[in-house]
Amino acid sequence: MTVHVKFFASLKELMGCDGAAVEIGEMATVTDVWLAASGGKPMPANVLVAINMEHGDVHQAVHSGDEVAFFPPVTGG
Amino acid sequence: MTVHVKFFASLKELMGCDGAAVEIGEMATVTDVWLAASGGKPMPANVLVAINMEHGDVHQAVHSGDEVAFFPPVTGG
Amino acid sequence: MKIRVQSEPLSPWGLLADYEAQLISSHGSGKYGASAVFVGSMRDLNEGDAVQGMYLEHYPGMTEKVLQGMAEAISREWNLIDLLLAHRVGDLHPGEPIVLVAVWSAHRKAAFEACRALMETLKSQAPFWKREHLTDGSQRWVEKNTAGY
Amino acid sequence: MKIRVQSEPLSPWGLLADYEAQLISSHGSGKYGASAVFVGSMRDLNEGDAVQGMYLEHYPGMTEKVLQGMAEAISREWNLIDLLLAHRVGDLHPGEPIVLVAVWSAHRKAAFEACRALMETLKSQAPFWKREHLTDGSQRWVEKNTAGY
Repeated sequence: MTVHVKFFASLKELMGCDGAAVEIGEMATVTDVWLAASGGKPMPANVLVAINMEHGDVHQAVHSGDEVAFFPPVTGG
Repeated sequence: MTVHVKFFASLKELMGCDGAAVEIGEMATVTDVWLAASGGKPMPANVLVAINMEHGDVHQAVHSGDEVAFFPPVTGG
Repeated sequence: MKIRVQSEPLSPWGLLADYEAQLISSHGSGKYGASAVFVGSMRDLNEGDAVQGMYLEHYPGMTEKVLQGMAEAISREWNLIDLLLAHRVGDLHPGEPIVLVAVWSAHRKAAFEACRALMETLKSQAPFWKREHLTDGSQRWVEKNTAGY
Repeated sequence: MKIRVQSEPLSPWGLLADYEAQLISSHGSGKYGASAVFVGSMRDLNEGDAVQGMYLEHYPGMTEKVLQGMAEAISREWNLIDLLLAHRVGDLHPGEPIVLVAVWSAHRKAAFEACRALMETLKSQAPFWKREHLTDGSQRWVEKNTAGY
């Protein structure tokens, strides 16, 4: 299945891109998406996750067509 | 000695005047000023006191020329 | 720091725009990171009764002195950069602003806390008294404040 | 209720004057007794370093969704009459407002608490990220917020 990955802020710089469409097997979690998208890099501490624009966590299951975003702690306001 | 008495808000209506110059003996307290100004009326509960525009209490001593104000709980803002 | 007790109508947002322009011209831009503002307005309903007007009595001289003292104490305690306080007196109609409290500080914690503390101190200490004119023609003195915390 | 995420400069007091005029024309005058406002602005100093500019990144789509969700939750929890939230994105300079949160309620307790709660939720949940341009020419991502309580 295909999931759409996005990176923001310092993570975008670290990964060298703002996202990609990633092919991954069925029954995948957010952690699997990270490993596929990052080419196996360890996930930095404090990375936050959103699935389809809702806050989530690395253990959540992803589904075909999902948008999975990774970003550092937020600093707005 | 002479002290200048002021009444505000509901207390002004109760006393029927907004204040007066009151003649009183030396060594007087705020309570003595009330009794002289009110003609011996008991002081209503919750009356607040200011002496020379500073919050005070009924046991404080007053001095010649002081401005002594009596008023109900404040309700501004 | 500025304290105003005024019988003219109070326009909070216009007052803030003007005051902040002055603040920037005296302190420079970028010196504060936070401002917190409270505006209290006259409602057309109080304790279940329809209200058509209000008279705000004060103690000229003491009112200004008490407001100045509390503004200085709170500015010191929260290390504020600036503070603006305006309060109406006299005759008011529903919808009109009664009080404006605005504070400026480096960070938001101090701004939120100082603004609220100033309002609570004002409501318990500053000599103002409200007399309401109800729509049935009667009048009454407001005798207590709603809870602040 | 209105939520804005904007790259144009933010004028808090003008925005409030306009929004409140609309609020009064839809709800009528005298319906709220309290409004609490917070404005966060860009300082020219952060963590001891002089800052000459900032870039505010966000997550288009999610940012608006998260702000809308928190505004609705807080409006319900404190029974607010209305709420206005505006947040800058893109390039900013010191002194410019970053965020405006304004709430209107019957009494002051709800206004103070809802305004502060909304700011804290925004700072911990809404996907915005600040990159600072220091006066020495270097750039850095802001990594943590100052304490809110």
